[in-house]
Amino acid sequence: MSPHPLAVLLDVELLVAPFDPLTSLAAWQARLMVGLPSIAAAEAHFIGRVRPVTSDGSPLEALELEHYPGMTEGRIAAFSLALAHQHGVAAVLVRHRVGRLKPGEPIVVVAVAADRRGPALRCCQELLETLKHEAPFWKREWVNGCGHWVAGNTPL
Amino acid sequence: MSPHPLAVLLDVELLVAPFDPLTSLAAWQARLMVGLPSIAAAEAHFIGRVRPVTSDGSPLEALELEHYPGMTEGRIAAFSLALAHQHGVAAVLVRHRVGRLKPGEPIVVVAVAADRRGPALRCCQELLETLKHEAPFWKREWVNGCGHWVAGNTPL
Amino acid sequence: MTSGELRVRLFAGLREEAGWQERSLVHQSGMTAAAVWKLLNLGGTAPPATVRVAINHEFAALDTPLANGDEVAFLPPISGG
Amino acid sequence: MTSGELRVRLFAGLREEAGWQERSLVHQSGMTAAAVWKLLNLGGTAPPATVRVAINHEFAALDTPLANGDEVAFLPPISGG
Repeated sequence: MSPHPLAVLLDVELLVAPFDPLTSLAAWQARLMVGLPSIAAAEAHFIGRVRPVTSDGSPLEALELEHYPGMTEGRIAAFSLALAHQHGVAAVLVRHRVGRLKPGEPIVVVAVAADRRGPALRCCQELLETLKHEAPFWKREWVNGCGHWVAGNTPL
Repeated sequence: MSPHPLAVLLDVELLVAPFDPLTSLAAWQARLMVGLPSIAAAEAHFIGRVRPVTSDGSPLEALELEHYPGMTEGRIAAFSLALAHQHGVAAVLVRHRVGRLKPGEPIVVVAVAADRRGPALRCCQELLETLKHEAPFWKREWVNGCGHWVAGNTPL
Repeated sequence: MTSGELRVRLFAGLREEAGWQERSLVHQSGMTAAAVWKLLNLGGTAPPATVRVAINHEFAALDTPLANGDEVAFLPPISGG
Repeated sequence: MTSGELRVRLFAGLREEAGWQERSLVHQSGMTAAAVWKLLNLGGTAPPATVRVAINHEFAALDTPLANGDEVAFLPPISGG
């Protein structure tokens, strides 16, 4: 595989219902077997889940994730493709929940397949940061029936 | 969960037969559900597979991985624990093949669970580099029935 | 979308403060997102510095001239992932 | 392991060059891994700079004094993961 493949397998989806990250990853790996010209020797994944407490430490009832239909998917696809080209990786997977999530539920899965570990790891990490800062999502924490919009991102 | 948990769930094993990384990850996640005091909101994974070509570009028949029984597991456990404490992560999984591997077969899985994405990603990356340079493994590439010991590590 | 019209969208906290999520406006030549904000009385004379503007699903500057049929959105600080 | 004895192990390319993978030696006071290398005629007067030494499964220096029952191993450059 060339370090700068011309084609990137890009797979971005927002999900309205609970999902199992490893099932998403298994389906993605199966698609890579068919879609990539050669085996990707390196794969980096990240899974994010809802914390059981709010940003100020109260027990969380639920986390609500609002998005901008159309723009959110569009932005994610655009910067995923740009980062994939920049790092010379072969494939990118993004699954992100929207709607109402319970503590412990998966929010996000990012996966990157590449020929080498460096590009796979760096692209995964950078994609995750970009997702946090450039994809239009808004979080509302629910505690005892009251919702509060979260002002910024969780710290690194 | 405290950013510096006192206990780290450490899980290191060398495998003599082909394995499925996602099955290892699923079993690990199930153990975390039981073993961790609180949900780990961030998980970073890395999967490495055998490249179909040798370091000089010939089609690879098989990759042989020799290790030092006892020392290899011991070194991996020691630096995994040290890195886990250093980064304040909750759990580390390492699965590494030994023996004769075919192109495309998984060689290594590293997974790290933590409360935040930064420690999970950084610990996973550093563990992988340490594994490459401090765990006694020796690779022999087989091409047309001839084996050649690989002198160093694959580039990042 | 009808020519001569702008669609305006609000999200999250901004939507709840304003009490609506989507409106249509007659487009007037030279109109900008900043002008739309004032016209719709969304608060003060301009959006707070933390509010970002999107035009047709792309981030844009407050003073970008709008075109007929544009969708302009005001986005409170992103808190994703 | 018998007291008064050292066990010596070779791996990968070193093992194949030497033609053996494990040997026992009588331990003599003050013996080091460097002395073992010479005594067993493993090549030259000392191991190449790229060869690492392990004593009882821990990396160690060439001139570390060995003790009765120690396992000393010569490790060619690691190429893991």
